[in-house]
Amino acid sequence: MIKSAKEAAVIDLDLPASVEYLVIARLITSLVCKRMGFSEEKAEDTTIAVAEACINSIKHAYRNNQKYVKRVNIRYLLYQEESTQQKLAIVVKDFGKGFDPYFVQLYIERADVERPETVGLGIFLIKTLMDEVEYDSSPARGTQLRMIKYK
Amino acid sequence: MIKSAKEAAVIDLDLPASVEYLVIARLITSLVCKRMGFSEEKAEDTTIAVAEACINSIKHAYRNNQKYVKRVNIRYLLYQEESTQQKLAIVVKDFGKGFDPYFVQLYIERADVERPETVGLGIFLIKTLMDEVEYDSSPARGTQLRMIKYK
Amino acid sequence: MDLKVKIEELKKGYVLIILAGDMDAYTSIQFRNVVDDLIKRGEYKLIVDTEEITCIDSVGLGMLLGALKKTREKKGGGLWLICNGSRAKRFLEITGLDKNFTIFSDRSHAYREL
Amino acid sequence: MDLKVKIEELKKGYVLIILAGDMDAYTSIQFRNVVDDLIKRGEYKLIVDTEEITCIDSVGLGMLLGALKKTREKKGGGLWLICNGSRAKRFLEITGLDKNFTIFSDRSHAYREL
Ligand SMILES: Nc1ncnc2c1ncn2[C@@H]1O[C@H](COP(=O)(O)OP(=O)(O)O)[C@@H](O)[C@H]1O
Ligand SMILES: Nc1ncnc2c1ncn2[C@@H]1O[C@H](COP(=O)(O)OP(=O)(O)O)[C@@H](O)[C@H]1O
Repeated sequence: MIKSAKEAAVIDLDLPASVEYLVIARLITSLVCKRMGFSEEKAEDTTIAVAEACINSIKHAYRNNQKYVKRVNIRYLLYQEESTQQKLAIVVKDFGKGFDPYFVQLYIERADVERPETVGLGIFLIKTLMDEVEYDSSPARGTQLRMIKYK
Repeated sequence: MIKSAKEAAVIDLDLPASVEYLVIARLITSLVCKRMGFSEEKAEDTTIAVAEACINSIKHAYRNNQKYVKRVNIRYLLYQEESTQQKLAIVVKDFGKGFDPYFVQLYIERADVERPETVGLGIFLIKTLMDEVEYDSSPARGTQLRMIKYK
Repeated sequence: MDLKVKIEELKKGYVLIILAGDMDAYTSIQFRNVVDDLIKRGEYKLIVDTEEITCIDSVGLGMLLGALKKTREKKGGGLWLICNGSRAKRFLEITGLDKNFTIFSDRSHAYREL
Repeated sequence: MDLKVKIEELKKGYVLIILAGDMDAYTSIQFRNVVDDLIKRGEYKLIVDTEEITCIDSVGLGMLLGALKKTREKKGGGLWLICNGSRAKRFLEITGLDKNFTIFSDRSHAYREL
């Protein structure tokens, strides 16, 4: 349970890491975007990005390993103060095997849409659709993806 | 984050205790009910009950007190094994002032729909619409409401 | 997730309030404000069309009850509901509060009877 | 939250697959199964109407690409998309993958051109 962040309203969602529950992540995201007063396009972009982040946690984080608690955790931070640039920060977290942030950079730069069968579509989409994207990943702690969309 | 319950899929939602976010609680509840394969009527009943539980936490739990962290926590436990009676258990929790469970019993029995201005509509609805309802409340820990709806 | 409140005249002297969307603890205050305004302006024969309400809770219902009470305090005042297959109807039945209201199945029904 | 897959014949030799609802990591396997079945039965000229897709993700898109590949491996085979204002269209554009497909704006357009 969260310790309120003074400037932001916080919503936490914690789901089984299974494609069955993607629809819930999408729906909450689009509701939160509506609450933020986002345009339809920004809401759709944000929803796609969150879905892709969850898909990655489901597909990659817990692959070939029974010992993990297979969960995906999504935190929404709604910064709605009128005086500042309003924004929605979203943190998608898993507790899986993690991956090397060095490669994240590669995936982002490559964005190999010419050969979509190869890796890179998920992170490319996230990077393209969100205003700020930051990966923090390590084998010990899993992956934490922090993204921001400005209103 | 949760410790998976072997027999049930667990979904956790943690919201600010504010009417603004009721719509999120309702939407997730109705999605979860769909996932359970509930009939429309059962889904609607369950959604109303969760909303009323949240309303009580918002209206009563944190009244007149600044020191509480004003959150409402909803846990869904989806028991979907084919071999047993399928059911959805929902725990709505707040960290507010609590109230005497003795009175809960009164509210439930009275269900005073003739004088709706008096207390009793929320708990009456929850009790009427859900198959099992159990309150656990104390000033020290707030209120925890556990409800079950069978498929 | 929003409540839309529209006002029309159904019949001389009667104001029709059309509610659409969520009538919940967050939104229903809008309805109360509209009712308070109408009463201030001397309109207290109110017909509320609930057919387009997609969701209602105890607070929304409380607002309807409050409006009923306020209009009845006025001479000749009252509040009538139009509800047929709506969520509001079911909610009223579950709570047993349907007995407190005069309910019409549609607008023409209300028009004829009032 | 569901994907509906309907099959019709648009034109002799061409199978029209109409997708409606969510084409995501959970549901899109259904589409793949339908395509695999069709190919097994010797149908590999497929037109996919994406207009009623309400949501698509990288996995759903991957299924479309996979189907494209499988049909093209057959002599005379192929996969054509109908998408105009749909979510799928936008998704294809963002990813730049629209270039991989022949896209028609509606069914009669596809009928005329094929
Ligand atoms: N949450 C995660 N946990 C572990 N590995 C990840 C995670 N997210 C991404 N990755 C790694 O980054 C690579 C690129 O991801 P992405 O761009 O989404 O493409 P794809 O999923 O198609 O491989 C993945 O193949 C995977 O190795
Ligand atoms: N979560 C809660 N925290 C503290 N008190 C509560 C809570 N839920 C219910 N109560 C108490 O129980 C009473 C009955 O609740 P309810 O039946 O919902 O009717 P109402 O909300 O209209 O009073 C409330 O007035 C309140 O005193």
